[in-house]
Amino acid sequence: MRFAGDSGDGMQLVGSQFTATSAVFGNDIATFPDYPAEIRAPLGTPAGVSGFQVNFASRHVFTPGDRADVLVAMNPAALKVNVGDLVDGGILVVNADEFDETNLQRAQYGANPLETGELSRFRLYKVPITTQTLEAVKQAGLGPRDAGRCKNFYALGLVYWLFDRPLEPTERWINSKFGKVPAVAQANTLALRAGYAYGETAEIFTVRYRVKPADLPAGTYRNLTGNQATALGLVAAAQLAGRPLFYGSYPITPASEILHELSTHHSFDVRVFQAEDEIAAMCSVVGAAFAGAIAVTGTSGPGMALKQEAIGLAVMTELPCVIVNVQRGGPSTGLPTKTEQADLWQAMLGRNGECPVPVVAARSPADCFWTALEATRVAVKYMTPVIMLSDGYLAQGSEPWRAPEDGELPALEVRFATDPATFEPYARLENGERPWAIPGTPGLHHRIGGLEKEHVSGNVCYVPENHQRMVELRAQKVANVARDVPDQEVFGAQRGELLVVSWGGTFGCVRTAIEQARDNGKDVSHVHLRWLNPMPRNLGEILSRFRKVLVCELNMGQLQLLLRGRYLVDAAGLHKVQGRPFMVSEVLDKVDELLGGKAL
Amino acid sequence: MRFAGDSGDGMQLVGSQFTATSAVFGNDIATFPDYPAEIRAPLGTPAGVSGFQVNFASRHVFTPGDRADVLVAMNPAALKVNVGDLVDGGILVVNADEFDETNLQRAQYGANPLETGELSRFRLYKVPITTQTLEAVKQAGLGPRDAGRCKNFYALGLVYWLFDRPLEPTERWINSKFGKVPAVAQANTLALRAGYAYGETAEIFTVRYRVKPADLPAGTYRNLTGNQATALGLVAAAQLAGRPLFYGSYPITPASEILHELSTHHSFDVRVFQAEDEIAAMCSVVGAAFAGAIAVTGTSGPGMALKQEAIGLAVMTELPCVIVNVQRGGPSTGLPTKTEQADLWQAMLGRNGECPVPVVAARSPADCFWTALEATRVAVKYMTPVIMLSDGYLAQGSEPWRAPEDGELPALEVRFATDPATFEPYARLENGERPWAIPGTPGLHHRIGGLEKEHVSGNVCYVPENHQRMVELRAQKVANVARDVPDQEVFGAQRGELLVVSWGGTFGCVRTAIEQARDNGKDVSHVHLRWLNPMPRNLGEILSRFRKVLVCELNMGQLQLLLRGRYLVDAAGLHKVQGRPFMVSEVLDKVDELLGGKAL
Amino acid sequence: MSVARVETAGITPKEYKTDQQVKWCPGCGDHSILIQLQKVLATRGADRDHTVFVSGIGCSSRFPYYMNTYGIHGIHGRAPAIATGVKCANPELDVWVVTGDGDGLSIGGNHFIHTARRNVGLKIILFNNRIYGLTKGQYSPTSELGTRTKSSPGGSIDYPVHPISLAIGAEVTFAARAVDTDVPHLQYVLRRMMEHRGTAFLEVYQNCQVYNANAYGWATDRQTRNEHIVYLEHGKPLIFGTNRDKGIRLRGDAFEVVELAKASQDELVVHDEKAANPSMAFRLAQMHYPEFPEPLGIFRAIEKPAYEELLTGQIAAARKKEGPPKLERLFHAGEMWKVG
Amino acid sequence: MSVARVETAGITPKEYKTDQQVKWCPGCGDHSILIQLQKVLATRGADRDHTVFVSGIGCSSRFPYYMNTYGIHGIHGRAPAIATGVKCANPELDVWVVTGDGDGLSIGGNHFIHTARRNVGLKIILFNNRIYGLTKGQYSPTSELGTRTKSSPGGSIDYPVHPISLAIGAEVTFAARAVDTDVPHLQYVLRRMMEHRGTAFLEVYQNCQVYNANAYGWATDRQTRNEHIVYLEHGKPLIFGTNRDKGIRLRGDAFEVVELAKASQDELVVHDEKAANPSMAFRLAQMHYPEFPEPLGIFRAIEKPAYEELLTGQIAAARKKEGPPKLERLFHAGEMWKVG
Ligand SMILES: Cc1ncc(C[n+]2csc(CCOP(=O)(O)OP(=O)(O)O)c2C)c(N)n1
Ligand SMILES: Cc1ncc(C[n+]2csc(CCOP(=O)(O)OP(=O)(O)O)c2C)c(N)n1
Ligand code: SF4
Ligand code: SF4
Ligand SMILES: [Mg+2]
Ligand SMILES: [Mg+2]
Repeated sequence: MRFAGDSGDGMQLVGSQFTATSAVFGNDIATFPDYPAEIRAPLGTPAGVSGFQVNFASRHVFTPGDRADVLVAMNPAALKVNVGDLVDGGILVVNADEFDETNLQRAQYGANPLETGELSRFRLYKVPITTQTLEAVKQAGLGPRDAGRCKNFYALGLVYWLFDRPLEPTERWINSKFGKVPAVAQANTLALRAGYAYGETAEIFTVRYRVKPADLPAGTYRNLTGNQATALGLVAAAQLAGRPLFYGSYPITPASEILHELSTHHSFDVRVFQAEDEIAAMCSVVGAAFAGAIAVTGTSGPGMALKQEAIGLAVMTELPCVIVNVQRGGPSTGLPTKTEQADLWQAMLGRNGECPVPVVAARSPADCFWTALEATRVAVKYMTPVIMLSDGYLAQGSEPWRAPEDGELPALEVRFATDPATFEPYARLENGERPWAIPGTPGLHHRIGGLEKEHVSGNVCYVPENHQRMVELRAQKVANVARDVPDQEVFGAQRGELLVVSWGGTFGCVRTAIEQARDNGKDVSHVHLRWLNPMPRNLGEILSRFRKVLVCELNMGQLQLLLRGRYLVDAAGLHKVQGRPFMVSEVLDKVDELLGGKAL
Repeated sequence: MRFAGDSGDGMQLVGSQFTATSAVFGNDIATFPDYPAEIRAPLGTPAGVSGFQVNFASRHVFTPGDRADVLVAMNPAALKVNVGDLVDGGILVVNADEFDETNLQRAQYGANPLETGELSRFRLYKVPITTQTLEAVKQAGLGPRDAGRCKNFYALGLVYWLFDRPLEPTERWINSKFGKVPAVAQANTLALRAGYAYGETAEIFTVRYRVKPADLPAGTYRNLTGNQATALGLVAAAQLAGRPLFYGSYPITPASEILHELSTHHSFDVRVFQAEDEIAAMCSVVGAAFAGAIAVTGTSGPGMALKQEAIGLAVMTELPCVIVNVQRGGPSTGLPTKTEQADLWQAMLGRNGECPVPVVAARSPADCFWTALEATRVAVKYMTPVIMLSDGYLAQGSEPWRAPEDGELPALEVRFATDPATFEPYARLENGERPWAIPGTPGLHHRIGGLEKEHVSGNVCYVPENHQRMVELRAQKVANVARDVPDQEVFGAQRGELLVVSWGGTFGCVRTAIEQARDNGKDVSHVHLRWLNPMPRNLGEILSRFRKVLVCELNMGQLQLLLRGRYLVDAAGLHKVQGRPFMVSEVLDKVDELLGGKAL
Repeated sequence: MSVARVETAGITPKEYKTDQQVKWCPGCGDHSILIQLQKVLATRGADRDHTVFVSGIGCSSRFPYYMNTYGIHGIHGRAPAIATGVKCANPELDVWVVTGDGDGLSIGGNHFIHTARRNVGLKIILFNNRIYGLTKGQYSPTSELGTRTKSSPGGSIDYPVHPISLAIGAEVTFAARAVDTDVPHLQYVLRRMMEHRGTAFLEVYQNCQVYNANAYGWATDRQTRNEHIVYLEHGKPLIFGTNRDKGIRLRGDAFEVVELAKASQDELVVHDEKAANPSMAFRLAQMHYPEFPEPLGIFRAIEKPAYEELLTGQIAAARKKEGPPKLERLFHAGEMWKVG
Repeated sequence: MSVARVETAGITPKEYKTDQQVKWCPGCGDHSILIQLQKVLATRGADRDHTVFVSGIGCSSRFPYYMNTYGIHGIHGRAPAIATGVKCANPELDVWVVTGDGDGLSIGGNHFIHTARRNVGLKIILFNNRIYGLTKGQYSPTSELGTRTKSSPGGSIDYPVHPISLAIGAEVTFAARAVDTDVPHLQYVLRRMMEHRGTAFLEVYQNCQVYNANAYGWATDRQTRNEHIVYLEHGKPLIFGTNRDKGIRLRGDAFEVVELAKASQDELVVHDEKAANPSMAFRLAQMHYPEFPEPLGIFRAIEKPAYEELLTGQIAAARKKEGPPKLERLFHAGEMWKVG
C-alpha cells in the first residue's frame, strides 16, 4: 500500500495514520517513508513527490514490500514517480482532478496517462478527489485553500474502506490534533468519512481487501520508527546502568529524530547537548564518559567523518561511549534523505593509526532498540567506544515494537573504580578493559589523553615495545567482545550450495527472499550479521560449509571485501547504491543466477 | 654512525653536517633523525635524548642501518637509549666528563657503566669532551655556557678524523652560519679542529674508517629530506603544468617541513595558505582546484581524519588535488614524532559513502620528489583527488637526490575546457574524467557541489539509477588510473617459494633484507608497491606465482587484508608498530621462518 | 589560462537566472534576497565569467544553483574556507559566500572568524532565520533563549550569539545588516558590499516561513517597523520612528533613546562607518530590539589591504628579487655535488 | 556513584604536583602559570577529587599531566568541547580548560566562541605566546602581521585576532588578562576565575623562550612595564605609569592618554567590570600597545545563569512534572495495543 502526492499534500501524515490503525488492528506492519531533500520542492514536480509505503500482513512482515499492490497517486508527478513499483494488476487510485494541463507538464507527461492506455495493466480508479473533498467539507466553512488541504483524509477514508478498517482511531486523532480549530477538525473528519462513503457507494472497486490480524508474540505493542527505537534503547540502557544519559549531537538527516526524541525525555535524566558541530559533539561525549555518564552521539555519514579523530581519542583513552551512524547515500553530501550501507568501511577502518572499534548493526526499526541497548552494554563492559550502524531506511521506517516486560532487559552493570590503594588507570581487568574511575572519586586522580600510554600506569610513554604492546592490548580487547557475540545462527540448511550473507537494514528483504527461495526448493541459506566487529567466532566455519557465498549489501562490496580478506572465501556480491532498499526480486534473481537452477 | 646526546646538545646539527660532508664526498647516504616529542625534555634524561643516525657506504644504501657501527654518546642517558643498537665490536665514543653522579641518576643508571664492564663488548673510548672543548675554545673568549655549547663540534671533529673526512665544508658552513658572531664561529671551528686533532694525536683509536665514494648514477646531487623532496616535487609539478601552486595546510608533525619549504618558494608562484585547521586547509584546496590552481594539502594522521569529509567533496566535484599524508604513530595523537604506516586503511577506505581515491606511496626520501610529481600528474589527468602517503621516517630522513635534467621530467598537460558550445560539466572525457572548466572562462558558468550529480549535465539529481551510474563512473575512473601504473616488477626470481610484498617507506629495509637473503641463497623475491589504489594490473598474477606471500608493513596488517580480500591469497604478515622502521634482521628472520630453511 | 576580464554592458537580471527550479518554500525570504542580488549584479554589469558563488549546506546554501555564474555548493559550514581557496588561486574573481545561521555560525563559526580577521576579499551573506531550515527546524546559534523547536521542546538553553558583534570581535572590515523584504535598502547594502576590499559581511534577517515564521515581524511589519529599527547612515545622526521623532544619544557609557522634541539634534550619535576603532560599531551591534531599535545598514566599512593582495604582493616581490621561476634554480638551491 | 564533596583543609601546593617531570623549556612562561595555579588552588583548599583539567594539544596543553587532579589531555583545539561534556555529566566538578593561542583560537576557535556564548561553567586559560610552540615555531592567529617564522619566512600576512575582543564578541561573561611573570596579579585573577559562574576566560601573556622569546618584553620588563600596561580595577579610574602619573579618558568616541598633572581625576574612565553592556569592555580590549597601555585585569565579570544550571534545571522541572524515571512510563508513552 503506497500513498504518494506532492510533499505539501500530507502524505506522511495519512501514511502514519494508516500505519497506526493497521497496527492497532493487529497487523504486522513495516513502513518506509520517502520524501524529497528539499523542504518544499516545486509544486507538482517529480522532485517534490513525497511517498509513504506501508506493508502489513497477517504473517510476519520483514520489509515494507518492494512493490505496491495499491497505489494512491494524488497528482501526475506522484503517478510518474511511483507507478513503476505497482504490481501488474494492482489497484491504482488517482486524483483525477489534478490531471490538468499544468500538472501534466510539471510532471513532464507528454500526454495524459489516464487516457493513453499506458495504465491498462492496472485496475485504475479515477476519483475526483479534490472536488469531492471540497464538496464534502463545505459545511465546515473553511476557505478554499484550507478545504483543499483535507483531500489527504478523503484519500485515507477511501483506502480504509478498501481494507475494511475502522475510522475511529483516526477520528480520535483528528480531534486531539485539531481540537483547537474545530472547523479544521470537522472538515478533516468530513473528508475522511466522505472518502469511506465513496468507496462504499460508488461501487467502482472490484475487490475489497480484508487482512487478518498477524500472529505476533503476545505483549503490549507500539509502533516505533528506527530512530525512536534507538532513542528509547539508549534511555533504557542509561536507566539500567543507573547513570545519566548524555547525548551530544548535531542535527543531520536522517539521524535528527534521535535528538528530537531524546529531547523529550528530560525526566529520565537525559542531558541533551546540541553541539556546534559533530566534532564538538563527539568530544563532549568523551568528556561526559570520563565524568561517568552513559555518553552517546548520533550522526550520519559526513558527520561521522568529522567525528573520527575524536573517536580515536576515545579509543586511546578507553572510555565507554556509543556512536550511532544512521547511514545515508554518499559520498559527500550525496543523497541525504536516501538510504545506503556504504559507511561500513568508514566505521571499521576509517581512523588514523591502528584504531579498532566494535561495530554492531540494527536489522529493523524495532531492533534499533535492542541494538542500542547492546551497544551500550558492550561499551561499558569493555571500556570502548562502540559504533552502532543504522540507516535511513530503518531510521524513518516503522514497525510494531513490543514493550519489554519486567526482567526482560539485560543487566547493565557499571563498576567504577573506588580503591586508591589498588587503582592503576591502565591496569587490565577481566575482559581486557581498564578501570573506569570518575572524577569525584576520592583519591583516584589520574590523567588520560591521546598520546600513547604506558601499560598499567597510563603515563605518557614513547617506549617502542610499550607502543606495540598497547596496540595489541587494544586490539585484543575489541577481539574479546566476541565473548558477547552469540554464535551465528544459520537460517535454512546448515550446509549446502549457497549461503547468503547480509547485515543491517537489509535483513527483512533478504530474509523474505531466502524464505521464498527455500519455499521454492532452492538450496540456499541465510546468515544475517549483527556484529561486524568482532564477527561471530563460528562465522569462518559456517562460511566454509557452503560452496558459494553471496554478500548482499547496499554498497559496492564493503562487507564482501572484509569477509574475503578475513576468511579467504570467494564471496560474490549483490550491490546496489540507488538510495533505496533491495527488492526481494533482486535478491531472488541473484540467488537464481548463482544457483544456476540447482534445487535442494 | 650514530650521534646521540641531550636534545639541547645539537646532535641534529652535527648529524646533518656529517651527512652533508659525506654526501659531498660522494658516499651514498641515508639518515634518520630521532628526537623527543617535547620541545625540550628535562636535561640528561632518557626522554630528552636526541639522536641522529647516518648510514653511508660505497654501495647503494637503502636504509639508515638498523644498528650502528659507531656511536657517539654525549651523556649517560644517550648511552642508555642507544647502546642496544650498537653492534658487537662497534666503536663507542663517550663524553667521559658527563658521567657524574647527577647524570647517572637522571639516566637511571645504578652504577657507572663505564666502570662496571658492561660495555666490554664494544671498543670503548672515554673522551673528556666537555673539558677538552672548554680548553680548546678558550681563546675565543666565550662565557662558560656558550663555550660548552661547542662540544658537539668537538665530537664531530673526532668523527671526521675517524672516517678521514675533510673539515673544510663544515668550517665553511660554520662561517656562513655564525659569521655575524665571530667569537662563536671561531669557537666552533676551534672545537672542530681540536676534536680532529685529538683523534690524530691521542692515538687511542685502533681503527680508522675509510669509506670510498659510492657508485651513484652520474649527475648533480643534493641531499634532501623526504619533506623537502615532496615540496620540490610539488613546485616542479605546478611549473610543468604552468599553473600556480596552492598549498593549504595546517602545521603538524611530521609534515610541517613541507609547509616550511614551500613558504620559501614564493618566486615560483607558490601560494601558501596556513589555514586555521585541517578542514579549512582541505576546503581551500577544493576551492583553489576549482579556480584552476595545482592544489595540494599536507598533513599527518589526525589531520587526515579531519580532512576526510572535504576529500569526499573533492571526489564528488571531481576536482584535481593532492593530499599528502605523512604518517606517524597512532591512534589518536599517538606517537607524533615517530614513524608508522597505519593510515593505509584510512586513506583507502576511510570516508563516508562509496568514495574511491587513488593512493600512491613514496619509498625513500628522494623518491618523495617523484611521487609528488606523479600524484599531481594523475590528479590532473583523471580529475580526482590523489592521496600521497609518506611517513615520519621518510619525511625527516635524508638521501642524495639527483637533480633532474632537461627533458627528464614528465609532461604535465593541463587541458581546460573552453568551448561553451560543447561544454557539459559532467561529460566524460577519454580517461573517464570530467572537463576542468575554471572561473574566468567565458560562457562556461556552471555549479558543482556535494549532492549527487546528474551524469553529463551535472545538475543535482536524486534519480536512483543515476546514483548507481555515478558511483560506478567514479569507481571506473579511479580504476582507469591503472593505465598509468606500470606493470609491477619483481625483484629476484619471477616465481618461487616466497614473495615479500612491501609498500612505502619500508622499501630500503626490505630490499636490503631480500638482497641479503638471496645472496645467502634463499628462494625469496620482492615486490614493492608504489600505487596502492589502483594496484598494478599484473599484481594478482604475480602473487599467484609464489607459494607463499609475506606482507611487511609498519602496522598490524592493513595491506595484508586488502591483498587477501582482493586476490584471495593467504598472505602472511610481518607487523611492527614501535614507532621505528624495521630492522633488516627482523625481515630476514621472518623470511627464514617462512622458508623453513629452504634454499633456492 | 586566464582570460581577460570584460565588463558586460546591458546585462539583465534574467541572465543571472539558471534553468534550475527554485526550490524554496513559498514565503521564504531567500527568494527576495536572490532576486535583489540578481538585480544588483545586473545593474552593476558584473561579469558572470568572473563571479563565483560558494555556499555550505542549508536551505540558503542552495543559492549557487540559482545563480548563473560559477558556483560551488560546498559542505556544511566550510564555504568561507572553500572561497578562500578560490580567491587565492585567482584574486581576479568576485567571490561571494552564501551561508545560513547554522552553516555560518554553528559548524562554520571558525572559518567565519578567521576569514574575517584575515580580511580575505569575500562577500559573505549570512541568511539569518534563527533556525535550521533544511534539517526541519532545530534551534540555531542565533535562536533566542527559550526557543521551542524539535530539539528544544522545553525551550532552548543556549544563549544566542550576535553575528555582527562576533564579526566585529573578529576584526571584520565591513559589517552590515539588512532585512529580506526591505528591497531598496537590501539593494543598497549589496551594492556597497561589491565595492568593499577585503571581507564584506552582511547579515540578512530572513524569514523561514515553515519553521520560524514571523521571527522578524517587528522588523518587517510596514505599520510598526520604523519604531523598531534605525537606519545607519554615514555622517548622519541616529534618528528613527515612524515620524522620525526619536534619536539615539550616548549617556555616559550607554545609549539612550530620546524624543527629538525633548533634545537637540547635536546630542545624537552621528554614525561613522569609517572609524578605525571598532568600538562604536560594536556598541551599535549590541543594540537589540525590544530595548532599542535595531540598527540596519553598514556598521563598519574601513580600508585595509586584503589577504590576497598581501599574498600576491609577496609573490611579486619574491619574483622581482629572485628572478623568473626556472626549475634549474629550484633544483640547485642547496649544497650540490657532482657524481660521474 | 557520586561521592559527597569534601573541602580539604590545609592542602599544600605540593599536593597538586604529579610525579611526572615537567618538560617545558627552561625560561618558558608555562612554569610560572603552573606554579601560581597550584598555589591558588591550595590556598583555596580546592578539592582535588572534584577538579578536572582538560587541555588540547600544544606545549601549554601538557598542563594536566602536571596537576595532581583528574585530567584529560585531549586532541588539538577541542578542549572546551570535551570539558563541556565533563561539566554536563557532572556539574559538581570544577572544570578548567588549558589551551594555547593555536589550540584555542586557530583550530579550536569555534568551540571557544560557542562555549563562551553558552556560558558553560568552565575556567579557560589561554596561554598566548603568539606562536605555535610544540610544532616548533609557526606563526599563530595572535602573531602580529609580518612575524617571521618557519612558515612565514617573508613575514606573516594574516592579521591577528585579539582573544579578549573575540571572547567579548562571543558574549563571554568573564574575560581577563594577566602576564606569566606578574605573580601576585596572576594569582589574583586566577582566584577571581574560581569564583565566577559560567565561562571564565583568562588570556595569559606567556613567554615562549625558544620560538618567540621576549614577545612581551614591554609588558614584563620591570623598569618600563608600568608605562606600557594599565591595571583594571573595578570602580577605580584607569591610572598607569611608573609614577602613576597618567590616566585614560574618553574623548568623544575615543580613548586618550592624559597626564594627571594636566587633567582632573574625574575625567578618567572608571572601570566597571559588572557593566551589563559589554561595549566598554570591548573598547578596553581594543587598547593595544604601543598606542596605548594594554589593560591587565578583569575586563568583564557579569552574572548570568550557566549552561549547566539551565540544563539541570530543565531536568529537575521535567522530573517534577512527569514523575520518577520508570521505564514503564517510557515504554508505554505512545499509542499502545495488546496482542495475545
Ligand atoms: C557535516 C554535516 N553536519 C550536519 C549536516 C546537516 N545540516 C544540513 S543544513 C543544516 C543546518 C542548516 O541551517 P542554516 O545554516 O541556518 O540554513 P537554513 O536551512 O536555515 O537556511 C544542518 C545541520 C550536514 N549536511 N553536514
Ligand atoms: C589535528 C591536529 N592538527 C595539528 C596538530 C599539530 N599541533 C600540535 S600543537 C599545535 C599548535 C600549538 O600551538 P599553541 O596552541 O599555541 O600551543 P603552544 O605550543 O604554543 O603552547 C599544532 C599545530 C595536532 N596535534 N593535531
Ligand atoms: S524551510 Fe524555511 S528557510 Fe527553508 S526554504 Fe522553507 S521557508 Fe525557507
Ligand atoms: S617551545 Fe616555547 S612554549 Fe614550548 S615549552 Fe619551550 S618555551 Fe615553552
Ligand atoms: Mg537558518
Ligand atoms: Mg602558542
